[in-house]
Amino acid sequence: MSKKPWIHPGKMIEFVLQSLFKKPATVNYPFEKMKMPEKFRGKLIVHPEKCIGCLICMKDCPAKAITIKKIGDKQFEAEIDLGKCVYCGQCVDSCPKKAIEITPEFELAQIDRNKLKVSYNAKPGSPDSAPDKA
Amino acid sequence: MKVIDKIVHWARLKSPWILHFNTGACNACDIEIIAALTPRFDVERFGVQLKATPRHADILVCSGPVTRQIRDRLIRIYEQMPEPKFVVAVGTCATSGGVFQGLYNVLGGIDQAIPVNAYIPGCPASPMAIIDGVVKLLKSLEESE
Amino acid sequence: MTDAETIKQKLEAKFNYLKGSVRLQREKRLWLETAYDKFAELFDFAVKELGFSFLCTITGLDEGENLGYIYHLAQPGGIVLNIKTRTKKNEPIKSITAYFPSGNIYERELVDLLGAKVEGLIEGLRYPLPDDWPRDQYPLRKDWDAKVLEKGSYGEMHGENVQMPIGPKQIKGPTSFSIAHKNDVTLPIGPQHPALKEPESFSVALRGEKIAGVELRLGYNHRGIEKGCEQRSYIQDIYLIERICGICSHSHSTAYVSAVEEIAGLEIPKRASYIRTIIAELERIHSHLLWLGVAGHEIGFDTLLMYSWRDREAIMDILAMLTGNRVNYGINQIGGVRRDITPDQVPQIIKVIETLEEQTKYYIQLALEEVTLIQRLSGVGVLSKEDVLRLGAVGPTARASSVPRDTRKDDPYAAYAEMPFKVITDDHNDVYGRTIVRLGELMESYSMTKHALINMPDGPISVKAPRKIPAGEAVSRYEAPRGEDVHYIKSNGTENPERVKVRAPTLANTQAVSKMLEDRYLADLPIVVAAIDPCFSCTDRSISIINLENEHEKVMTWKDLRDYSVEWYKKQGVDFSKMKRRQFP
Amino acid sequence: MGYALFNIFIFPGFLFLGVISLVAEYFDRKLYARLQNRVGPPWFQPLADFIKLLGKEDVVPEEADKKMFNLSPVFALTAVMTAFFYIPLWGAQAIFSFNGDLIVVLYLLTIPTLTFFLGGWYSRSLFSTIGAVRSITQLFAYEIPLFVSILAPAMLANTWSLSEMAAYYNSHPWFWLANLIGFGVALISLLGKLERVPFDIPEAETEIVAGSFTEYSGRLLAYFRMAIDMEAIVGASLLAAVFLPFGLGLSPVLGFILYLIKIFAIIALLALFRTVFARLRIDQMVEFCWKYIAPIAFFQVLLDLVLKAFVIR
Repeated sequence: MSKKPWIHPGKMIEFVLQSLFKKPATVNYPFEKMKMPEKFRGKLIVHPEKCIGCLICMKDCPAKAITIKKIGDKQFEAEIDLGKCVYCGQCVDSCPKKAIEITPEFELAQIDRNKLKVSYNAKPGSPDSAPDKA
Repeated sequence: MKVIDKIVHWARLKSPWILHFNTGACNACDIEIIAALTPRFDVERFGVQLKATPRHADILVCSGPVTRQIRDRLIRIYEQMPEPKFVVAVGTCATSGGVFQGLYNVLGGIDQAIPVNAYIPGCPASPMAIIDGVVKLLKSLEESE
Repeated sequence: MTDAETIKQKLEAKFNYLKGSVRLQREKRLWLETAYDKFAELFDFAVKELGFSFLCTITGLDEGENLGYIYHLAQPGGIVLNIKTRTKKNEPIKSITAYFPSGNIYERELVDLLGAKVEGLIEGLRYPLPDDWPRDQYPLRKDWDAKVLEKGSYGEMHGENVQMPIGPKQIKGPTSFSIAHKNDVTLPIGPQHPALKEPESFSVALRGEKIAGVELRLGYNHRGIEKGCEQRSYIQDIYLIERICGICSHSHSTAYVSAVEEIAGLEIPKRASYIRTIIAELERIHSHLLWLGVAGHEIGFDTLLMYSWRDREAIMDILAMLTGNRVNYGINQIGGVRRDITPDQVPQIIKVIETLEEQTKYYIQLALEEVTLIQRLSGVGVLSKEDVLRLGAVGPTARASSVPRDTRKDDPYAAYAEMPFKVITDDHNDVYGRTIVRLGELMESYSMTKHALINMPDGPISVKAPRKIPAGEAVSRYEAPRGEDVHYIKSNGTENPERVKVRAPTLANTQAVSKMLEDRYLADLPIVVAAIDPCFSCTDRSISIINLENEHEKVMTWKDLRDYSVEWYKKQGVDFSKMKRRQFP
Repeated sequence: MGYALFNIFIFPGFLFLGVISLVAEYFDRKLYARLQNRVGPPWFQPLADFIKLLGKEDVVPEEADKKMFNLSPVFALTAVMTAFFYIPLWGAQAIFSFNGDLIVVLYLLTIPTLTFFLGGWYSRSLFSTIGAVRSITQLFAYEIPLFVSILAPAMLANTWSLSEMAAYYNSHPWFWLANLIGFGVALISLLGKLERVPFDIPEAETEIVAGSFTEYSGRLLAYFRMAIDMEAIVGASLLAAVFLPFGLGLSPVLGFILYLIKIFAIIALLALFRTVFARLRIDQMVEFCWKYIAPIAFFQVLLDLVLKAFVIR
């Protein structure tokens, strides 16, 4: 840094003009879908039939986003509030039965608040009921 | 006057100027909001411009769980914005307080202080999620005309 | 015999009541306890003779009927001496601002959060609690609970000098009155201001374009995280501590986790500390590129913001691939890391780093040759070497005034002991120097990350950690992109920590901001504030008042301010007293 | 009579000026975005911004002086529009011309800066007061070099009327090359007048929010923004008329196209400056203008005097 380089104004002119001819670095997002890396932590999916009701996930969740309710013997209903969840994946790690799975889906914006509350319940009898989609 | 209203409505949807306000956030969402302006995402394609004063802005983009000290400034900023104004809560903290729920100095979510039109969860909400949220807000305004 | 032991010898030789009670918990960490009446002499000996020239922070503890204070003093060589002392709850303690001027923030915080009484602390605005917080409520006390606040939405607004009662009840007086001087204009900047990415408010007394005085009021970001940590388990705390600041989230979580591992006596595997170092350096790269863009934006050079943030996106993708999230990585857990770096990811990272290396070389060229950039940056925010030592500035702000203070070299953590890197310093002492230091550090981070990726040992990535951490305490220091970050953790054997104290780098640097702003132009305020790369969500505290004519700053209530300005205008011949004021409904 | 009305209102008058300034703003923002390697706004963006602002509620602060607050944008708009008639766009004849219309145009182009000052001062907010004061300090720095550099070609053509100047340079080809130095000075002063980046100190976004426009919103803000866009077109065509008076004899259609190329080249230059430079401080700007730009302008006058005295008998 000691030698004084020749200081001339507008140093960026060549660099800036080059990018006139290059394709802009913009991704045409909403029109072409953009995918996050496959192990990205996005929306959580709960498989209620694997849940044994040990409530470790409720204890470890830093944002109190997941609540497990008992709706029958050995049947549990999991409710995740996507507005409270911080997508840290701690519940995925501490669940002994691997009942919670994390997907890279990140487009969760909603206009009204309670659409963010997603619940997964295993109706008695049906092995894997489709979670009622938000 | 039907045509005039249609044109003004079209113009309102095509040039949503945003004002960014951080109400006590950890500034991850704020950096993602500004990252949405940079070349890779470039929200100027939708006419979005980051404006400096509430007088020029249409959409107030807030992040953060509204600490007690900033609650009044948030209300004052919201009041200073001229009509047809909307509020977008960016990030889990703005939606519900996120990990900071229950702390003594935090009110937990923007909707505790001002009415909110769109919620974008995510910690932080990535620039793509923010664009998706703004687009959903504009689409819902289009239908509700 | 390491020099920590020689210091221990010297201490025990000088003060015989300390015989055997000086604990060397790990190399470079000395713990000792003393009664408060002997504390002053011990503190003076440590600072003057033993050369502990840097005050990391002061931690306050609520120990039942008396208040405990821990003074963390550090040597340039990296040794930290923690002096513990305690007094009765209402017994005052003496301020140490004589030795360390930057200590007044830490002491004002003790006053506000713990109700300590500190003699010799200059009066000033409240910190870090909001203005309308009831005066006698101390949140960090064990017996305090949040029910008190339910009374009104913010508790009763009493108190003899509740200043500037903000909110609808505020009477709207003339906006351009002046506090400091007759012909000054007091300009409120913030908490909503385009230059500040975060809420903090400066009230700047201006004489024409020159800054006469700056009053910095923070606390907008104060969320009460330390109280929150005491109510959550160690596992939940990782995610709370990680979200103190969005840009340096890995710094806080690594410092917290390594302190807990030190208490629990866990030895984390080599590969885990290598992965932590790699993520730390990747975070430094993205943080410095981000700073370069913000600095460009502050001086109106938006092209630099656009290009540096376009390049930064490549690093964000790498981090999202490695850790699962662009920011707030959540890669740390007590006892190691949660995700491994697979061998096929390594070439991708190295390719991205090489392209970034070319781009950063171009930015260094640009910083040396672009005329308007140099004009706006050089000679601005000057901080001499003595000021850095006196005010305790850290990180690139200190290194740009040729003070080689870098925790990665002095007190290596994770795998930095085996990392070949040199500490970049510069002698410009101003914002231009800080730019050069940050760009230099970028180049160092690139080479360090490549080195770490290539010779990363194999093996497990984490060790099983107990849910209940045994009783103990530890101090951990980390070199965040903005400077040295100190965490103090005290555990009591249960699942929740007893005390978590975080001192963020920007807290140390904010003292220097007021020094740098002396008789600068208003146009320089954004770039000087941006030059310390403030992260006020880390800091959510700190207050500093400079009055160049050191006129004693009086604390005025809103009514006094209004009456003062009415008379002042009357002297100017304009009578405002009959002015109709619109009463809020 | 009808033709003059058509001239005033439709073709080279208000409607044309309005449309061309919106197109120029789009061209400027698109080029600025493309230079920063991003896509930039769609073609209708300036029109959408203008209509949206017209449709928004305009808030007048309680402490502001209502009359001045509302009138300043209108003054700015009218001043810029009237200045457009005296400038010969293509061909050597403007709509109106009389001896001395050059001085009238220069002063009409100064009025917008004064209205920024009045608007900012009377909106009583701190930021706009400081912005207003800054725009006046900046006015003194760039106005003198602009006047002097424009008067030099006028002296060479021995007339105070723009149209006669255009006729003179039309009959003496290659004489305008002597004024290229003046063209550089005028371009830099135009940067100051339009408050573009190296000199956008009065509305420095990161220091004083939006300068004198902080309190403006809705219709009034729309007028101010339109006034600045129009000022860009009028300034560019003034510079084109004074410093690049070649190809005036062509047919109206070709002349019109050449005129468009000239002003869009000037707008492109302004956009390039906006991309490449950082914003200067007010003291650096004033120092730069008086230390470098003013002497060069006076040198240009000297050059023209020498040319007039010795070279052209």
